[in-house]
Amino acid sequence: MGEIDLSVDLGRGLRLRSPVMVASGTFAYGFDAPAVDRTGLGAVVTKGTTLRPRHGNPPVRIAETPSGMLNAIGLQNPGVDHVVQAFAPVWARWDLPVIVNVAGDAVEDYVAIARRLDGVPGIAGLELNISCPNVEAGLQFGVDARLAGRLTQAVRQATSLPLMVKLTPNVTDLVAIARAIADAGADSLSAINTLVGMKIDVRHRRPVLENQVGGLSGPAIRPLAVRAVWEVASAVSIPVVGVGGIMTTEDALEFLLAGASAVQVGTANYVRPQAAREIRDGIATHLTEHGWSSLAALPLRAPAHV
Amino acid sequence: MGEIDLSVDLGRGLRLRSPVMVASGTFAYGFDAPAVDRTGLGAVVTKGTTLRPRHGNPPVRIAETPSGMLNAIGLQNPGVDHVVQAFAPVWARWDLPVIVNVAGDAVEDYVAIARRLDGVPGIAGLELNISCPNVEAGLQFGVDARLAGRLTQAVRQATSLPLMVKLTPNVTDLVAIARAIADAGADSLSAINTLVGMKIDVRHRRPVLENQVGGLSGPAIRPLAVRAVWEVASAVSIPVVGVGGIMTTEDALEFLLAGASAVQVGTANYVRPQAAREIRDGIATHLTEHGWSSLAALPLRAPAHV
Amino acid sequence: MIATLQAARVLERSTPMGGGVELICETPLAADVHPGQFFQVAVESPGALLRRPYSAAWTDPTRGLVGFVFNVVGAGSDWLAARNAGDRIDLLGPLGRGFAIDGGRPAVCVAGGLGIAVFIGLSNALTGRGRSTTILYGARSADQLLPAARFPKTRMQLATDDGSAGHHGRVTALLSNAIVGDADIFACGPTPMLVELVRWAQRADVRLARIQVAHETPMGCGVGTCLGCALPRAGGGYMLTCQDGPCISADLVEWTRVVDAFHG
Amino acid sequence: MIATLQAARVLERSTPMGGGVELICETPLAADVHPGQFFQVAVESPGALLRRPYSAAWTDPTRGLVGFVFNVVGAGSDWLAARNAGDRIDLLGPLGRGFAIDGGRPAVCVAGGLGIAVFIGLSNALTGRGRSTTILYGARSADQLLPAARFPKTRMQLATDDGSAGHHGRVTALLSNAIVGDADIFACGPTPMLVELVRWAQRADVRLARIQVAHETPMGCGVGTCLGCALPRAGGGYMLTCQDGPCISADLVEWTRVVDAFHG
Ligand SMILES: Cc1cc2nc3c(=O)[nH]c(=O)nc-3n(C[C@H](O)[C@H](O)[C@H](O)COP(=O)(O)OP(=O)(O)OC[C@H]3O[C@@H](n4cnc5c(N)ncnc54)[C@H](O)[C@@H]3O)c2cc1C
Ligand SMILES: Cc1cc2nc3c(=O)[nH]c(=O)nc-3n(C[C@H](O)[C@H](O)[C@H](O)COP(=O)(O)OP(=O)(O)OC[C@H]3O[C@@H](n4cnc5c(N)ncnc54)[C@H](O)[C@@H]3O)c2cc1C
Ligand SMILES: Cc1cc2nc3c(=O)[nH]c(=O)nc-3n(C[C@H](O)[C@H](O)[C@H](O)COP(=O)(O)O)c2cc1C
Ligand SMILES: Cc1cc2nc3c(=O)[nH]c(=O)nc-3n(C[C@H](O)[C@H](O)[C@H](O)COP(=O)(O)O)c2cc1C
Ligand code: FES
Ligand code: FES
Repeated sequence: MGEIDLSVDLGRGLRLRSPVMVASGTFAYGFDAPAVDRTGLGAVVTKGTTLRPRHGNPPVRIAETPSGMLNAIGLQNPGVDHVVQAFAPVWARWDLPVIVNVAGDAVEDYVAIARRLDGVPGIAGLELNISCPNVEAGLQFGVDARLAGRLTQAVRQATSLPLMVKLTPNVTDLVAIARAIADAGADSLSAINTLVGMKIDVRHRRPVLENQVGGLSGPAIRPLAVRAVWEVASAVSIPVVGVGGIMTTEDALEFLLAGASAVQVGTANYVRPQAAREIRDGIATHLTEHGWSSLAALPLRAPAHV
Repeated sequence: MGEIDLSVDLGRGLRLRSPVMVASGTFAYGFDAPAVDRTGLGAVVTKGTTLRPRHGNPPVRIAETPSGMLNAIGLQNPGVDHVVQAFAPVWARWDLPVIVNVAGDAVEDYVAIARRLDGVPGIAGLELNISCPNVEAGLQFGVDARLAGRLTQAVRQATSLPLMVKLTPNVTDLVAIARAIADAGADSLSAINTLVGMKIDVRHRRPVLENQVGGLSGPAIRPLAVRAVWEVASAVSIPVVGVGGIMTTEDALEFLLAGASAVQVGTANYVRPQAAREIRDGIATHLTEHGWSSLAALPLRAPAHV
Repeated sequence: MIATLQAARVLERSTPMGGGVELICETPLAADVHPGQFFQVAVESPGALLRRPYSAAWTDPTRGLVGFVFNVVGAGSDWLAARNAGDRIDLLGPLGRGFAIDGGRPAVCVAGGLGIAVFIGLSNALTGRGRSTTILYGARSADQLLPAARFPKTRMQLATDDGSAGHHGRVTALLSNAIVGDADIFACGPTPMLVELVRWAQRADVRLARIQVAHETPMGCGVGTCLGCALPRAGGGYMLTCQDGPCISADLVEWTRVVDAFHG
Repeated sequence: MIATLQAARVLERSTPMGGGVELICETPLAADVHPGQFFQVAVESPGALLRRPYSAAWTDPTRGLVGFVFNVVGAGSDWLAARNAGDRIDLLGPLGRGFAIDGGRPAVCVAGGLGIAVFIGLSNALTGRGRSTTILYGARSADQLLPAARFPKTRMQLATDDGSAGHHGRVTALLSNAIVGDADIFACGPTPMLVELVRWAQRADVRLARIQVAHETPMGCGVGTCLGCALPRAGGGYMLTCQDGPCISADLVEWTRVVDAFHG
């Protein structure tokens, strides 16, 4: 049989060689990657980036929970100017798309960042983090269909870059929000961000995280993420990127079967730095074993966007 | 030091000897309990009971996920008449409160069940399951503050039994819903029910559950449940019962520290049939070791209802 | 139910056939087991939360032994297969209903794959009662067959998918020749095998009430509290595999609604 | 960073002191380790998802050995403590910055509890460079002390919480007498001990730039990608323990904002 085609089209010219990206916040800005072969990745999604630099939350910032972890990093990042000046020129020399994850407290923040990143060589696309549960205001866009749509539209007008919007699962009606974002002109959706959780240190009688609550990621949330993708992918006509608890090839395939066009690997990077590459190879093997030549054979239901 | 007082007052005369109950759907109607010493329990909460008998969903009904399990039982139960006629008379002879978990598709269902159970010897209280994610209509009350309040009020008027209302975490604003339910006259709240999740059998290319989606329980959801209790307990002035992923004494203490007045043990019963009793004993030991004589010493924040 | 919770000590671990592991455990619970009953075995693997159901393949009540025979298909069985002599495992049981073994008619046992496990004990009980016993036994290949020596006093007919032993094909192809007269039929194996057996019986005009099947499905609790192990009941609704089964008369089941819970 | 991912073979497991386990591992990574650096060790316990950070207590680059010394505090260390000779463990490293060990001034090492681990390698490196080396070492009780024989050519002063060896009290009580002149100070132990050391230095007018501490905090990645291991930076913001540390000059840290990440 012929070559396996693992490429994925996420719209507006964002074409990935592999369906396996590394998720925002789990690969920094792509530079600190010991033991990783970056060339195996579909894309790097960067840490959430804000208009001005942010120090982030005081420690303790992370805690382990059953099959998961909580984080309350608080969007520590060097700000968009540093990204443009120091990082983008390096990315421009990589043979790998870099998608900048964008966060803000107000529509104007997002718009300003999108403008600043528009047309900058080395930046392949934006992922809007409208769901970061750690910064008080971060929740507001992601949980309200109208607001999410308005934000998407404003950013859409500010940039010609491919625009992925990341859904938060901390909502009653994910599908309504997904539809509003798709209608407002997003090129793709990613689902899901972390769920808000809490851990208490019984011995010392206090929340483990200084921020009290944090975002839950890891295998624990995978069933919730798969269900989110399953429902969203059949409701919108743009590609959906699955993220949440992917540790192995089989996990990634669950998402692709559920209707995801691609996946992001997050927490797994901490455990196995080569996870994303291994999963990419595993997907290729799976396709070969079934005699399929592309990812199109995978979904259980016909995707809404075909 | 004196005797440890593990008793808990859940309002309207519902006083438990121990703060550890068994959760709905994980102990059937209290009868099938090999290897269990029922006398160690604070209360038995029964399987969700509907007006008419229900067959439940076709198999496969359960699946394991990382540190959790999905279920889509579909409220299989013998109906309220059978409960009153066959079960209640036996419960009346037990030295242990039995709380009937009530489910329905419409306000009238809940009201009719509440009326039917009112004053029946052997029934110590009701827990309203307004959050069962498996029956299509089951979601509607639990995710809308106004509807949840209306339902609570209607049931409140139909019965003089102690009324616990069980929150679903599948919502954007849990606190608003909790407040509405408390304002409508509930005596206590339990949090949380399962989260909607999905698992796909990659090899056989189909959802594992015949119902496609199911409710996620077990340790995986504990951080979400602890956070729910933490937020709700400080917002309402009625007792909150913590449930979600409690396997050990330490897990239960997390909830009591977060502000829960009592806890329910669910999935753990399947793994260690004596879990609830062991946890009760563990809490007693914890209090003794700290020189405390009652549960009142535990919460990290003063409860809203004191 | 007299089921209890007990730590059992592993006395011996062996691999009686290709792809099969046998654990012999010491436990006083052995005395209470009826052939076809099962235990909920606690596993401490990262990948497993719930207990796993395993039939008591055989028991030796006087020495207080229970044998389990199983294959590795996932995290739970992988963990169990790594137990060695001296290790302790935590058993809840015996649970459910075993096979009804009284009566004097000839017995024909139909075993597919690891389903053979339960017939070690059952065939013993049947022949011990003086019942003429035939075992029809199918597996992938000859090396995956549990040796016939484990089934003294029984007649055995084999089938393998690759033809390396006995009939080349499915075990159900042996039914027509082996089942004559009014034999009682006992079956344990993958759900598709059970379904095929039932279809054959319907075609061959063999009353389903003469067939007892051991039904396998994922189990939450094993004790009737989770309602996770539903088995469609003839006439509507569901039975619980862990209480009404796992060994159940085939006429009580609505076979058209039976799904292969393991998607095998 | 030259850190890589490698399966290391456990050569030996021992318990060099009460409550302490030592694993000696064979790995070519040994040659790249600087004293004070750490590895992210993968654990396969049901209770652990993330890797766990462990300092290389010592290395033998010629034989390709790395020693880890640790105690059991939770699921990860429990799993690690159950490894035996012949088992494989998966190491990512060496990671972070070790101690700056050049210079000729006398060295005083301050160790609390398992913090002693890192001084096996460090004291060797210091004395190997001809530096006069004193170790102040505190533990709960005499039986929990790593034997002094592990620290040849060093002077050792002990303190125990119960007075069963050396000074009865905290190791920080030994500071005033032991640190004279312009010694370089190296510290590893619980965060409260580090904080006490810094307070003492401020009182005693010892420049913080003369103190290097090994900072411990829960780690997500160990490689700078999760930003989970924040350490307050003097002047504002945060450093990353896994990149800017774990061994770090005390004057770079804003100690008033340092929390005991383990709530010890
Ligand atoms: C009453 C009863 C008695 C049983 N007795 C035995 C026995 O004596 N010996 C024995 O080997 N097994 C027996 N089983 C099956 C056994 O319980 C499962 O194989 C076991 O639970 C698998 O656990 P796991 O964690 O290893 O695999 P999981 O991780 O739970 O499953 C791994 C994969 O294997 C598949 N799978 C699991 N079980 C089966 C199965 N039975 N058939 C086909 N595919 C399966 C799953 O769908 C999944 O794809 C019995 C089951 C029941 C209900
Ligand atoms: C750079 C670095 C190097 C380290 N080197 C060593 C070493 O050489 N030897 C060694 O024994 N440990 C060392 N540690 C600490 C070690 O990483 C932790 O003890 C380990 O991660 C605990 O994992 P666990 O799963 O066993 O416990 P967890 O389940 O993660 O924690 C169990 C309990 O122990 C507490 N705890 C965990 N770690 C510590 C700690 N360090 N101090 C106090 N309480 C703690 C937790 O708060 C929790 O209450 C080092 C840590 C860092 C950051
Ligand atoms: C430490 C950490 C930091 C994260 N930071 C961000 C972020 O800045 N922006 C964002 O959109 N998502 C962030 N995420 C969420 C992940 O991108 C991902 O959506 C989530 O972790 C679920 O995937 P996983 O289970 O594979 O980790 C972060 C996750 C972790 C664990
Ligand atoms: C198999 C199963 C059936 C359940 N049935 C019900 C039910 O009928 N009514 C209800 O309110 N909750 C039901 N629940 C939810 C539990 O009562 C509990 O809220 C949930 O499982 C979280 O707790 P746990 O993690 O301790 O199991 C069920 C849970 C399981 C696992
Ligand atoms: S396995 Fe739980 S009811 Fe049968
Ligand atoms: S541990 Fe992840 S950045 Fe330091």
